Amino acid sequence: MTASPTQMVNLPRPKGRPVDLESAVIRFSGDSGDGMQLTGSQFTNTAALAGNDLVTFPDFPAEIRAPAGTLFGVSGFQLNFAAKSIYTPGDAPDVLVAMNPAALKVNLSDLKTGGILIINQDAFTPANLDKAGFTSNPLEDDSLNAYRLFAIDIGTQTERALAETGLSFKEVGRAKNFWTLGLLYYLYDRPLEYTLRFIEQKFKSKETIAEGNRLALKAGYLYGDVSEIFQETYEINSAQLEPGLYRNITGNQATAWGAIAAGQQAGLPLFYGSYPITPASDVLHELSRHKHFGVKTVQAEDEIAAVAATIGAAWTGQLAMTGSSGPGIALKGEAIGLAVAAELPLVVLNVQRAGPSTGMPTKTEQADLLQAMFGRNGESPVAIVAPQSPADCFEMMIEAFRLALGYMVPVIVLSDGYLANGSEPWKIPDVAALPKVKATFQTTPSDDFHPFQRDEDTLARVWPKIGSPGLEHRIGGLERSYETGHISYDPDNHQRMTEVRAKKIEGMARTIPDLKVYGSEQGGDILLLGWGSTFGAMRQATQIGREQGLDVSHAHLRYLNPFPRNLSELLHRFKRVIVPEMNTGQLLMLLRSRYLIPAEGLNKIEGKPFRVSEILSAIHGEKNKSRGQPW
Amino acid sequence: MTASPTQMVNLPRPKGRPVDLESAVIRFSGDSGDGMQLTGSQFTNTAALAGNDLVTFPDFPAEIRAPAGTLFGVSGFQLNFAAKSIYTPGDAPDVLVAMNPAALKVNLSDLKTGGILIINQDAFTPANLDKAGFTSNPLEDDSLNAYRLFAIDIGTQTERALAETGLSFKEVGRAKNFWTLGLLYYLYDRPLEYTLRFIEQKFKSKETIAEGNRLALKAGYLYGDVSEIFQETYEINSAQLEPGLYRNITGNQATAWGAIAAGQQAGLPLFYGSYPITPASDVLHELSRHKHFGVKTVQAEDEIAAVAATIGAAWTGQLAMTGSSGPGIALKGEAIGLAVAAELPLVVLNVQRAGPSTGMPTKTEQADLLQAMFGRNGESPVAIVAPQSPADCFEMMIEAFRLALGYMVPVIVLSDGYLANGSEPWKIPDVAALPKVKATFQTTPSDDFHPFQRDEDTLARVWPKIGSPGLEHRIGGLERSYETGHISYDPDNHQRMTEVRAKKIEGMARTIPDLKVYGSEQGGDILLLGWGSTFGAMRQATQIGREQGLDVSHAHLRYLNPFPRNLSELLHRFKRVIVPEMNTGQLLMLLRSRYLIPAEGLNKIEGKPFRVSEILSAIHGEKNKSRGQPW
Amino acid sequence: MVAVTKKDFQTDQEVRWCPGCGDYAILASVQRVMPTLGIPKEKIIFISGIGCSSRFPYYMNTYGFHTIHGRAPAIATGVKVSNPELSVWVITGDGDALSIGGNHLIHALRRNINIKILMFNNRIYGLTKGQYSPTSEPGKKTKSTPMGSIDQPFTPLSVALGANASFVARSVDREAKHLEMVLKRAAEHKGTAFVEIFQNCNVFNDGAFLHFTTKGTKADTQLHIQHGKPLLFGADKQRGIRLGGLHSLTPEVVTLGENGVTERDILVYDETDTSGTLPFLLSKLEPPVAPIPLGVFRAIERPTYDEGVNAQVADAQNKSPDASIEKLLKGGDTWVVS
Amino acid sequence: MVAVTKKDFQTDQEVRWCPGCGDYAILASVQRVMPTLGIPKEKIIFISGIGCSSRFPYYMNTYGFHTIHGRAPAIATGVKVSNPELSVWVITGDGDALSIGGNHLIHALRRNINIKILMFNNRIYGLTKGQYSPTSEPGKKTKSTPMGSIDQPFTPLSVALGANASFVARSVDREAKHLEMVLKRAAEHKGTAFVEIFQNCNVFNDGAFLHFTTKGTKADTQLHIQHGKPLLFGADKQRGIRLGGLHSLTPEVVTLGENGVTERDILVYDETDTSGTLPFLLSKLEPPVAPIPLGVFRAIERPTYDEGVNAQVADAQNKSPDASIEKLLKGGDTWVVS
Ligand SMILES: Cc1ncc(C[n+]2csc(CCOP(=O)(O)OP(=O)(O)O)c2C)c(N)n1
Ligand SMILES: Cc1ncc(C[n+]2csc(CCOP(=O)(O)OP(=O)(O)O)c2C)c(N)n1
Ligand code: SF4
Ligand code: SF4
Ligand SMILES: [Mg+2]
Ligand SMILES: [Mg+2]
Repeated sequence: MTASPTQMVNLPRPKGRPVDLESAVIRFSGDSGDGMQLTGSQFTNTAALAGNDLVTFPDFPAEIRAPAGTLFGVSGFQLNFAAKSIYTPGDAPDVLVAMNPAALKVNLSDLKTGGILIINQDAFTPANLDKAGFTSNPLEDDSLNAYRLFAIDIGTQTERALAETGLSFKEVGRAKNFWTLGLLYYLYDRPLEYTLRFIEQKFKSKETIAEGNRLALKAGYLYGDVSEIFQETYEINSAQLEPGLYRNITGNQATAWGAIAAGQQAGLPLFYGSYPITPASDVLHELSRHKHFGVKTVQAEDEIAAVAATIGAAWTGQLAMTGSSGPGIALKGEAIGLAVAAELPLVVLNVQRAGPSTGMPTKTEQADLLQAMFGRNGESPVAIVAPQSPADCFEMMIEAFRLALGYMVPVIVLSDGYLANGSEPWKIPDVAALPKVKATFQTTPSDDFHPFQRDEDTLARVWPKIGSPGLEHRIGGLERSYETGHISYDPDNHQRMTEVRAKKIEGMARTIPDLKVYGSEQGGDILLLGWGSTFGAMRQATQIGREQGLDVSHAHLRYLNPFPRNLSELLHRFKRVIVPEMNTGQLLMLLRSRYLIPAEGLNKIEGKPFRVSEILSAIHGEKNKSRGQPW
Repeated sequence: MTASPTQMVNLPRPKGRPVDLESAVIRFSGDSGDGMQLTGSQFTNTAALAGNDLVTFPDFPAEIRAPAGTLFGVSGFQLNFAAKSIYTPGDAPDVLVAMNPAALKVNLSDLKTGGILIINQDAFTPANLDKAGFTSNPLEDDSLNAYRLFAIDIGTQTERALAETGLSFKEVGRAKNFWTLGLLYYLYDRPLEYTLRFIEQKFKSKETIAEGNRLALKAGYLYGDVSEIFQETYEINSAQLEPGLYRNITGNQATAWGAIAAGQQAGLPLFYGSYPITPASDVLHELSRHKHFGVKTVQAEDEIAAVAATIGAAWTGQLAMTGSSGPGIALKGEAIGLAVAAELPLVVLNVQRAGPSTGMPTKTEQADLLQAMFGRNGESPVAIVAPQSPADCFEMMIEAFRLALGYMVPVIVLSDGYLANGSEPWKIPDVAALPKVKATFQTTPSDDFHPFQRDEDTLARVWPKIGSPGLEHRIGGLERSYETGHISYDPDNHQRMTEVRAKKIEGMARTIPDLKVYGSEQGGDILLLGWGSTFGAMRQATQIGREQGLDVSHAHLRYLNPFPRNLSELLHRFKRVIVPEMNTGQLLMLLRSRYLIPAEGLNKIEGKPFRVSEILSAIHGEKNKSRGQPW
Repeated sequence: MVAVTKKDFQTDQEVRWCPGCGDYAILASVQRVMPTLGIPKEKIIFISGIGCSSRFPYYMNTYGFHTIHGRAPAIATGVKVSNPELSVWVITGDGDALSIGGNHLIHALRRNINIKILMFNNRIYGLTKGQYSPTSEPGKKTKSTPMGSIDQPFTPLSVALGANASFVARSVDREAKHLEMVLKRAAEHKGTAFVEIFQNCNVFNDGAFLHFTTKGTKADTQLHIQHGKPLLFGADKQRGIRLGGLHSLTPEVVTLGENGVTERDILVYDETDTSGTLPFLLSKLEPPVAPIPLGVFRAIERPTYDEGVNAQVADAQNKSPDASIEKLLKGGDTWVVS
Repeated sequence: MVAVTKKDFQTDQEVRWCPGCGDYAILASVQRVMPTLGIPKEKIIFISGIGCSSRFPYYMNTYGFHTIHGRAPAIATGVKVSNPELSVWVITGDGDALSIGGNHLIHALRRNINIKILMFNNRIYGLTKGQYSPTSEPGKKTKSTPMGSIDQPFTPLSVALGANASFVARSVDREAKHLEMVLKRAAEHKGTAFVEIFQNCNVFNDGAFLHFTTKGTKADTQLHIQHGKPLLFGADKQRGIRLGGLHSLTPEVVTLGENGVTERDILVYDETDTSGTLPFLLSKLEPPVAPIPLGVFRAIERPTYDEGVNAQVADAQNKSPDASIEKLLKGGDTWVVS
């Protein structure tokens, strides 16, 4: 039943009226070689173009290409798309696609009871079943009874569809993912255009492969139509998003673009010094593609060299940024201290991953907050901000640079693996309305010039433009005299300088927005207070909780040092404060210490984001499997 | 008036009855080249041999040998010796020796009003006065009226005494410090024997220099007698110390010896990997002199290599220790995380100095507590202990190793520059009664062996002896399965392992002593709670406060993670808890967060220890110049 | 009880390299060489950093430590100094050894600590999915260098010789026999042995070494160094390397029989050359100008660090056989309070 | 406005080295050379790590940054890449450069970033009061090595050549004229210049270089390298260095006129030798076997890192002159919600 593409320009719409749904969660899973990340992002973009709100969660193995069929080689991509505002990739999939037994094994427990389970039965060979640790074939015993099982010979179907393309066996095998994608497009009544365009561009120089993929996609779609295996198909209308121009964006992409935008706003060249590390490397990759913005990227010999080069750039007046993940940030600690002492504007990006030590590099966590606060010798305060969603990385990067330049301090940005790789639709901001990022250089000599002269208001030291005649000066990591900028071991001066360094950070609070409450602004029973990538699950849980009649509210800190000025007052409006974190209680510790309130932790260290249900059950007062220590 | 040494074996005792004093504080100060550290330690040892209690505080410049006469080249040594128990080097000297104008300039403000000021007037040349920033000669204006001034031509006197020795001008100049020491021996009625013996040994091969120094010492002593410049001389009886054999010991020496003792107790070879850094280098120097105990020291290429080599040693069953100061500890953070993940027994010494960054390397501070707690990526708990006096370093090092080996975790020891270089008399402990340090190796295979098997009680993992047949295994920094010891990315397992790592530390609390209160054990108005080198000033202030009728008590934490089990209960017995720290409130933060009590900080970051008076005035409720932030 | 077969050195861990990765061949060679060394397997230690190559210890049924990025030589130093009787092997990659770990590498070589360092050079960062490494050829387009890299790469062997390495050798993943010869020589050497092994990363840098590993042409593109033998290569050993003259240390590739060249003109190799100049010269040769030299470049004797440390300790212990804490604490100035 | 005298380069900071320290002489030489370079002093940057030597920037009336231990070459890399128009000088010690900072040093040399690295080699850690350094002679007794050090030291120039440094030179604190010549050559070089300067630490390692700096004997113990000239030394230039033969790269010290040796036998120096073998050979010479070579060992041209980075940026900007955030954000797949 292969059909030529020309014949197939117009495909049939699903029969009968598709069932209208508010949202759906699909998880594609398969071997690393099965192309599930591609399948997921194709579905994502198609949904985005249809105006759905959506959140994605890619989850790949640590191995580059683990041996086929193994449990640790399973790669997954979950996608939640909806006709309403949503905030998480969904707790449990409505549809699970499992391309082999290992994928089934790893993912089945997450599938909703009664959920749709699409399986590539060709891969359920004895060898594969064995590798996945099955003692009997689940397609043949009763173990999948709780689900709506669709065991399809996807491999064979694809082969048949591509029989006349002349593609090799291996190449045909690779097209299975497009076949599956086609089937899901049918199930959710989606147009194929976006993916057809993608195939055309991607395989520009390999026309037979392009043709094969096109055929597979369409064959999968038609299989849905012809085989009539699905009793119903689904439709998910476009969401009521704010009007505007939208795009889909991942956290790492938004981070890179935010930095580029900050450079443009400040009129300064962006310098990025980094050493590759999962999950931060993509920021380096993305920035290195934007040299036309004057961006300079240096892939250094290690993380210390990366931050050191960046400090050199900062001193000489560049927009300076370094980035890594937790282990690399640990290595940068001593040098960040130098930037604190020398009072240099430096943005340090930490795309957090699960630790300690090498930990679980591809898994997410937010356990580096206290490292950011205290991971250096001496009293060494820095500012800390944390984006709360993939797109928010854009804005928070600009904020980070605004603070760094405005106060001449290092600013640490805490992203994480979940934000970094996850994506969401983003309403493209009005470029003209982007916040200003201002660099104030001193370029001409003054009588009393010294390099630690300060702005009275911000306490920021001057930023002499290196190379300007008459401003020659020497700085460094030894303590400086407040008065002269020379090295000083004077006791009172050290006290004073320590206070100045702290006050600069505290003073920023005047320029950051007050914290807003979603829910009962005037106060109430429960405040959920969080930071970083837990935003989505917390917001969703709060919405549901309120719908259920609970007096629960949500506030999310994007500024962690300093805190917004209204935080103390706000906390005291609520009877209980619950702090969900993917760590053992790090923000919790700061809050309790600072405000002496009996805030409670809701803590999870599983290398994966909170489910909405986990937060909901905490709101309902159910005992959680893990409760945070105060610290 | 030179006299031959044979003539002078018996020197006259001071005329008249010396005035009996309870204690005295002397500060020797001069140029780096003036030998003030030597003078101070000679007086110290002589006082120690006489049975005085004493505390010393050497304070040297950052420069190796700063140019003569400059302010930053001034070197000081303060010594408090007493007929009673004392805990600090004294707030303000009773006697200040200033060998040149710079020394006077730097130190005068500390001298008690009415105090004795001994000045080497030969050094008060226009050039030197100028270098020290004097616009007029203080010996000639009225600026020293508030003190009992003894301006002596020490240089000339020494020259005269040594005229016939044949020593060069330079050599004669160097003997000035012995002359001055002799004068002070006269003033405090001390025998010369100890120093004469020292000279004999030290200058064994340089007899003319030995002779010169002997002559200078005696000449200074006789000058006191003959010139009759002092209206009275002083006597300080021996203190009521616990009976026993005593020696004088510095913190760094006690640290090294404690580690050696731990090795002997455990029957394991000690391995010390380090990279030189002020003020920790002396531990490396001291340990490298004790190879006959099987101690191996490796001066590595940097701090990361030092901790890495030490981790290698720990893995293979050595008593493993690495040491540095704050900036070096920052560099070690990532590797310490590996020891946390691989669950290896590792002692990490941090001899803290003033930061941030290079800061003030020769000045003391205790601002690395939170770095010790949190200075790594991920949830990465370690144990932390802190000695409270120079001699206490001995005991706390043994404790550190006991905990490391008993629980298979890294233990950080927080010393500081003040402890490291300061000294006190130490009652030599009964070696037979030293605490046990036990290494439990697995050396033979068991059926279910894997490297992350645990002791049920302590949760310590096994310590397989590398090289044993049948125990071959692989470990590393990736997350491990609790059940099998293999790499695991399982969410629940990560949660469990995170908890296990925390519980090991918490569990230690069962084996550490309860915190004791000095003062009102049942509770009362004020508890002073501290840690580390603030012990002396806090204890003295508490004593005085109680004598003044205040209900003030003192407790001192030698275990910072975990805290002693009775801490919570104990804190709640007091109306106010004041936490003096040489930082901006680091212990304070941990206490407030953990126990939600409104503990108050008393914070000082001046690169030098608290004065007793500063703590006293805080007890009296006076407003302090610096009050800690909660954090 | 000496393990005697390759099998004894295999673990039950599933190997997690990409299918086709050159690491498999190296693993097989190492597993074949180990039983021939006469060292019980419990006395063999594999220590690695981070990278694809650094997963190696999991697949060796010996003691193994998969540490952190770049620090394996330093960790191995602690292991060897503490346990001179163990046979300590470091497994590292071009990024692990020469980028983040460069300093530990050169210091291990300088100190001549008796460990064996096998560096798998695939000229790319494998584990982090394909950024250029310090051995990538200039102009390399990778994810982090979309316009091509601008760094000049290291020649790893030159770096090692600059650090005065006492043993320096090179082989290729695909040349099992040659590789095993080199591994044995490394094992026999007393001191730090540095072995560069060209390793194909078929995912991110496929074919990087094809220009001198291809069956048909490799005789002309590989120069097999043999101690005491002239530096000849080519299918019929008709080509060779000679010095440019008494005033030039520039080597020339010549053909026997052409322009009067005879075998007597060809440089005779001496792996024990003390100054290290000869191996340094050879380390600079590479295609297309010259064949790629493979084999043992240098093998000299000099004191090892671990022996030195342990000798001093033994010496001190001999001199103070009665060391005791009691004596330590009571030494020097003491006084009695009664 | 070019500063023209030594005085223009002096600061009002009191110099904090020990009286008699060799650092003073080097400072004076640098201050004398600077005005001759024709570079305005505000375009000159001194960056140092930590150590006695690293206090240097405080005494130069230029821009200066006294950073952290070992990281100066990396910080300088950021400075130079961002500001190709600045003249960037790194001041470092043997510990700062070769111990903690070894990796940054070799990577700077490999990349050939256009900075000048002056390493003051006193073969000791000065600032931390006298521990042995990676250049201390074996057996050195110091506070941390009371029984003598057991490490084999680095030869700094060999390390630099191993990293393929494009400019390598050596001079001595006491030889002001020679030192100034070398500094000028370093300034003129395009690429990383590595200059080792022997510096006497009269407090912790006094006289370390006396065996070849003593007035009476130094003609016989110093070999002044000159490009294009034979390697001759001695008061009357009667001694020289020749190659051991066509099969040996071992150098020999010979005397003209003895055993039929004539000037024609003497190696003629070529600082542009591309393979680096000749300077490598020379870097291994030292007393008492041979004189200590001083001067410019190597000076070759190869692309610099800073040029490369900036050329790519310029190139990209030329190709996309209309880059804008607007375009960036709106590029790729977008959709309108209305
Ligand atoms: C401190 C730190 N920085 C960065 C990383 C990320 N990282 C892991 S392996 C690697 C490079 C691997 O390259 P190579 O050593 O050549 O090994 P290969 O994978 O090619 O075998 C990097 C950058 C890390 N794990 N830790
Ligand atoms: C991270 C860190 N580790 C260690 C030190 C201590 N330290 C300062 S200078 C120095 C070595 C100095 O030796 P060198 O570079 O030879 O300089 P010199 O003083 O001899 O000129 C050391 C170990 C430090 N400041 N920072
Ligand atoms: S990425 Fe390359 S080096 Fe790593 S396992 Fe795959 S093929 Fe081997
Ligand atoms: S210690 Fe040595 S190197 Fe440092 S200033 Fe003094 S003499 Fe110079
Ligand atoms: Mg590699
Ligand atoms: Mg030095």
